[in-house]
Amino acid sequence: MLLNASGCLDALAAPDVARSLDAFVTKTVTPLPRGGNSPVRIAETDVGMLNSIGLANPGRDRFLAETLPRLRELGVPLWVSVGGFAAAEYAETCALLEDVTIELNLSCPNVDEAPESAAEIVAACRAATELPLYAKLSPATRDVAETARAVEDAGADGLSLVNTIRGLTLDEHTLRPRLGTAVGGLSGPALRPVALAAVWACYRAVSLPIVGMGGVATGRDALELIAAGATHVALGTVLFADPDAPARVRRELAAEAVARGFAEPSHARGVAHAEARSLDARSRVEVEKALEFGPNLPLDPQDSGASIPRRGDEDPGAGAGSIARPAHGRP
Amino acid sequence: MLLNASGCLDALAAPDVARSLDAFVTKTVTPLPRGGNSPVRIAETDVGMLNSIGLANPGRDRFLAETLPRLRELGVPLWVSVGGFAAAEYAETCALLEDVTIELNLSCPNVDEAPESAAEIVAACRAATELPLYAKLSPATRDVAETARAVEDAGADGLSLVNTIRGLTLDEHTLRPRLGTAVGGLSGPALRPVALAAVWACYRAVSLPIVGMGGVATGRDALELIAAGATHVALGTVLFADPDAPARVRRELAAEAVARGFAEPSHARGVAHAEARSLDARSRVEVEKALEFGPNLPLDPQDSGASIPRRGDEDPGAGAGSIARPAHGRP
Amino acid sequence: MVTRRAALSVVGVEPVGPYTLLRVRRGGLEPGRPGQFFMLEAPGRLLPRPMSLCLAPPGELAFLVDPIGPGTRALCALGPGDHLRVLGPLGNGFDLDVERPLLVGGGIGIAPLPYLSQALGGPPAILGFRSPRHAEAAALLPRAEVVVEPTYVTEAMPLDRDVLACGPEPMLEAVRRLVPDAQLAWEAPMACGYGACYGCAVEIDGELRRLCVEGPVLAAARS
Amino acid sequence: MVTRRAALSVVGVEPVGPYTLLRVRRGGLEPGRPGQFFMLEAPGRLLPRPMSLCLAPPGELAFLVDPIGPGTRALCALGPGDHLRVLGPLGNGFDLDVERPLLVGGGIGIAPLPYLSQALGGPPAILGFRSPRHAEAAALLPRAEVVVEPTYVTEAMPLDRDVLACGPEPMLEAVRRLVPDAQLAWEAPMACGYGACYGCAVEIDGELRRLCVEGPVLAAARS
Ligand SMILES: Cc1cc2nc3c(=O)[nH]c(=O)nc-3n(C[C@H](O)[C@H](O)[C@H](O)COP(=O)(O)OP(=O)(O)OC[C@H]3O[C@@H](n4cnc5c(N)ncnc54)[C@H](O)[C@@H]3O)c2cc1C
Ligand SMILES: Cc1cc2nc3c(=O)[nH]c(=O)nc-3n(C[C@H](O)[C@H](O)[C@H](O)COP(=O)(O)OP(=O)(O)OC[C@H]3O[C@@H](n4cnc5c(N)ncnc54)[C@H](O)[C@@H]3O)c2cc1C
Ligand SMILES: Cc1cc2nc3c(=O)[nH]c(=O)nc-3n(C[C@H](O)[C@H](O)[C@H](O)COP(=O)(O)O)c2cc1C
Ligand SMILES: Cc1cc2nc3c(=O)[nH]c(=O)nc-3n(C[C@H](O)[C@H](O)[C@H](O)COP(=O)(O)O)c2cc1C
Ligand code: FES
Ligand code: FES
Repeated sequence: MLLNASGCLDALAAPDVARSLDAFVTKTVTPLPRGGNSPVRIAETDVGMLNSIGLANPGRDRFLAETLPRLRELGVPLWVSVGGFAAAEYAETCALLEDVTIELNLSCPNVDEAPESAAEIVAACRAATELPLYAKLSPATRDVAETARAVEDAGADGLSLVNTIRGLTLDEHTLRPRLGTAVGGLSGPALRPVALAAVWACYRAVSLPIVGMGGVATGRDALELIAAGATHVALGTVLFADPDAPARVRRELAAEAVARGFAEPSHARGVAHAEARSLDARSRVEVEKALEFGPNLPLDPQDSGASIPRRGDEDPGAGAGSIARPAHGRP
Repeated sequence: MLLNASGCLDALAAPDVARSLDAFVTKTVTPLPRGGNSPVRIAETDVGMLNSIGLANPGRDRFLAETLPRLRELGVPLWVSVGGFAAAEYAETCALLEDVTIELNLSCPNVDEAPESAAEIVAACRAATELPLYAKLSPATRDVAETARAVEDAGADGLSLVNTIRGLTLDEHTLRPRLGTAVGGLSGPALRPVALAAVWACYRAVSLPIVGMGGVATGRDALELIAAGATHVALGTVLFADPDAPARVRRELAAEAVARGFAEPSHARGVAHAEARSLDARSRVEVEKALEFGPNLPLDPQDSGASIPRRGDEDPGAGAGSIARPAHGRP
Repeated sequence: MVTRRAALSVVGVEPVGPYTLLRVRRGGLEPGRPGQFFMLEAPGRLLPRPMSLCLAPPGELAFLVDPIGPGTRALCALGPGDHLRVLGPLGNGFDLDVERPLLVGGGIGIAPLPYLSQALGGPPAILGFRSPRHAEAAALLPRAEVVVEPTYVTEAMPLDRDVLACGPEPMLEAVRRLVPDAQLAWEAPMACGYGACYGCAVEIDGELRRLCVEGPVLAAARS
Repeated sequence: MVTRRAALSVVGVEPVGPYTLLRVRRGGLEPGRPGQFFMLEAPGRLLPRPMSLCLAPPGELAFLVDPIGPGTRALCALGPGDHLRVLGPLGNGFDLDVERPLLVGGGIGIAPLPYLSQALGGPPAILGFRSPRHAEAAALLPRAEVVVEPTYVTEAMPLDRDVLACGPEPMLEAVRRLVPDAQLAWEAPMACGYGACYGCAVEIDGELRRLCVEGPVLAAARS
């Protein structure tokens, strides 16, 4: 499935763009309305963009009363991004939702992201709803896979990886921060290797479906996330420069997959983890080394071929829901 | 002071480059010798580079017996980067060192980076040596400033910010990881906004001198780190493409500082934090907002001008040690 | 609303004082209403840049670009035959149902005025510039009165007119104080221009709202 | 060791089969010994790329570049008058003190052989290529014997010679099996080329060591 990243599209302002996706993900909804942070809220850098929107949203009540009914009219499957400042707040919102997929924004810088806390929130929400629950995690933790395991155990149905990481940019002349909040969230190209690493690590750690996002601009970027372990791919920053990105990325993705012998993109899921591989026909030592900074190098390649088993089985739904066309059939 | 980033220069292989710095920082030394990780160990990406060197080093004993004496002959002040896998290992190495500054590599992915742990290591080392102790932290934590406060309380004399963050890159054709370890450390341009944010946050949290590093390629990059709060600047990845970077960055830095009215670069320390500022003469709302994702937006600009006090005083050594020329006088 | 976008080819790139008039083939895009804007791909940059439509020659769209940073400099460096992605027209333009229009522009803020002037049949205009060199851009609005700093437009501006203004923020604030119901075209950094990012929020009627959706032209009383 | 570096200007860029011969002015740099290499700035890329010296015409350094990725493609896209930062010569070249030299090259591995051949007074050479088109590069070593796949150099190679070889890893491994004391020029991804990054480590004498410092030419027995 091809989705938008939360906060990177307003389906009511651009319904055609929303319809070119397999599902529309809302901007994060918090219990109370939020105007968001003071301007300036966005700044481009050489490697990405920074934002400090600050979860601007109409609040839960107005969202349910006004926004959601209008979104339903679009005929696009909906994911609602839920935010809050305590587990109970998340759970309350979840309990009020119907007929949507829920993405829990556990990576809002205002919310404690310790594994216990993320898992507590997921557990509270799990008790409040039977809707599918995706946990959206930050890559800026010591070990995102650990958090992934914790939220899986707490009942999450999937992961969304990754949210932005903290960045700062200064005005060239004044050397003062360009954003009103100084520090903001870094998205776009700089985030792509970080997102790939997080998806890769979580794919090994849990058996949940994964929405991969972070700097995707082309079909090849999307295919790489799938190879690293993503089941679905979300487009964020790229939508600002190119509202046609969903159709383009879908097209490119199909072609890139076929070019590498995959009948459809979903078949490439996890191939970056394949055990027997020759990293590079020209490279000197062909050794399968599985985990980063593992034990000190065994000089005998035989010693280091240990395969790191994945936890659980392949997600049965991995192949379902072709990424090649919107499931709701309104391209 | 202008330094190299640990692991990005071998002073014995390139003494002229080492002499163009104010001090040379060694690659991290661990108790036992390490060959490092299996090849491939480096890969360029569009936004930076990934490495999985894996702390290759001759081990503490050979370092002390063979490497250190040869380094002393260069006549450049030395910083020794110390690594380990337990607080006692770090402390043992510290106890054996003399007449150097110590940088504790607390951000090796093999070492637990929880604030307690980082602080525990610093405390153990503090008990073992009176040499200056810099704590090198990872930006990939929920709150790097919290860790900074913990290591300050444990007796650190300074901070080194930042180490690499985890990233992954795949081979274009095979979709397999290009690095032998799959995931590696991301350095270079992508890290620059992340490093600026970490320096900015730690400058507000502690009163220690800070070595800023991450993606510095020009004098302006260096000046921005200083404006965010760095006392010293270290060059890493840029040295690979340009061994002349120290002299060039020093020259550019002096010019960029003067162009903004600072007699010398060190006078720009912390100016990004100046309270009264107009973010942009053309911007609509001129509000001082200090901390990211602060409380929900107060619509009245008057409400949000609260200044966030820094902890402690300005580092008295901030202005000492001009960054404009190598202190050891051998350019 | 389905906003049109297209890859348009550059027809001309002409200096106008310190600015550059960038003319692109219209492709399938409409010029829209005066005061509306387009998002122009800035070659080599991640985000597009908002530009007011300056002129709508037959089959073309023309933008007046002030090269103040990496994005606008990349736009000014384009050459005939180059292509760039363009999205628009976007936002709300000026309300043309006015009795005694007076156009007021400052610096690069004159960008939307030539097209606006055509739509209104050439009403009087006052333009303020930082320097005589910048004032060369007044050639785009031939019959306008021109003042150069230290004189400000607000010193030369009659107060009994329906003012439609665009310019730097301090100028707009000054105009607003003198003419409370003026129509003012504001700016804010924009990542998307079509309501997707919430990055362009400004205070409108006491709330932070998206300038790209509610503006860029706002009645002075509302903003 | 103080390695020299300089910004050199491009003198010529000529196709040689699928490869490109990039000629730059020598500036203050020495050509070094055959088998040594230089780090060439790859325009627009973060890291420089290692290239063996292919020829040392008077006042020039010439490199044979195979455009296989972004860095090498950027190098092949240079034009006369462009400048690029160059660092070198680096590493250890071939030991020229041999009695009956035979040069063996495969694909782009022929790059260091023309300069080596000159230094050795034009010894016999065997070159293997993937296709007749690639074999056009043999023009750089006029009197060499050329084989094209499915024939391999190892099938045509006399075994009683002092072999100096450069080529893809499988070829070097095969040569090593046949001629245990051959001198082989290896490759590894390199970030710096001057011993700074430890990225180029390969197993040498049972230890991971820097190829840019200990190599790229190693006696087969050592590696
Ligand atoms: C609706 C709208 C219409 C516009 N029409 C035109 C036009 O017709 N011609 C034209 O030349 N420009 C116009 N602009 C401004 C133009 O979009 C910016 O100058 C441009 O985006 C700057 O990009 P840059 O990369 O060149 O510089 P940047 O590096 O993005 O900016 C350089 C400096 O200007 C500041 N800045 C940039 N954009 C803004 C902004 N919008 N508000 C306040 N400060 C800003 C930055 O903070 C920075 O200090 C318009 C803006 C808007 C919102
Ligand atoms: C000492 C030395 C001398 C060399 N001399 C020459 C020369 O004279 N002419 C020439 O064309 N090339 C030479 N090379 C190889 C050349 O440096 C690489 O092809 C180049 O760096 C690739 O950069 P790229 O950005 O084009 O491709 P990349 O994107 O970096 O690489 C494309 C593909 O090739 C693989 N690859 C790249 N470099 C290497 C390597 N060194 N070993 C194994 N796999 C690799 C990558 O993993 C990737 O799959 C030499 C290499 C070394 C180490
Ligand atoms: C302007 C902007 C607003 C965002 N708002 C939200 C949000 O409300 N909730 C959320 O979970 N993520 C939010 N994000 C993060 C994105 O959903 C996504 O995780 C991130 O941008 C990485 O993807 P990208 O690099 O493709 O943009 C926002 C990102 C941007 C750029
Ligand atoms: C090849 C390489 C090796 C490194 N080795 C070490 C190391 O041994 N110890 C350490 O603390 N940091 C190490 N680092 C991290 C750098 O010291 C520095 O923190 C990081 O690269 C960010 O700076 P840069 O973007 O300027 O390279 C290494 C970085 C690179 C690229
Ligand atoms: S510019 Fe993105 S919402 Fe206005
Ligand atoms: S390439 Fe950097 S050490 Fe060899």
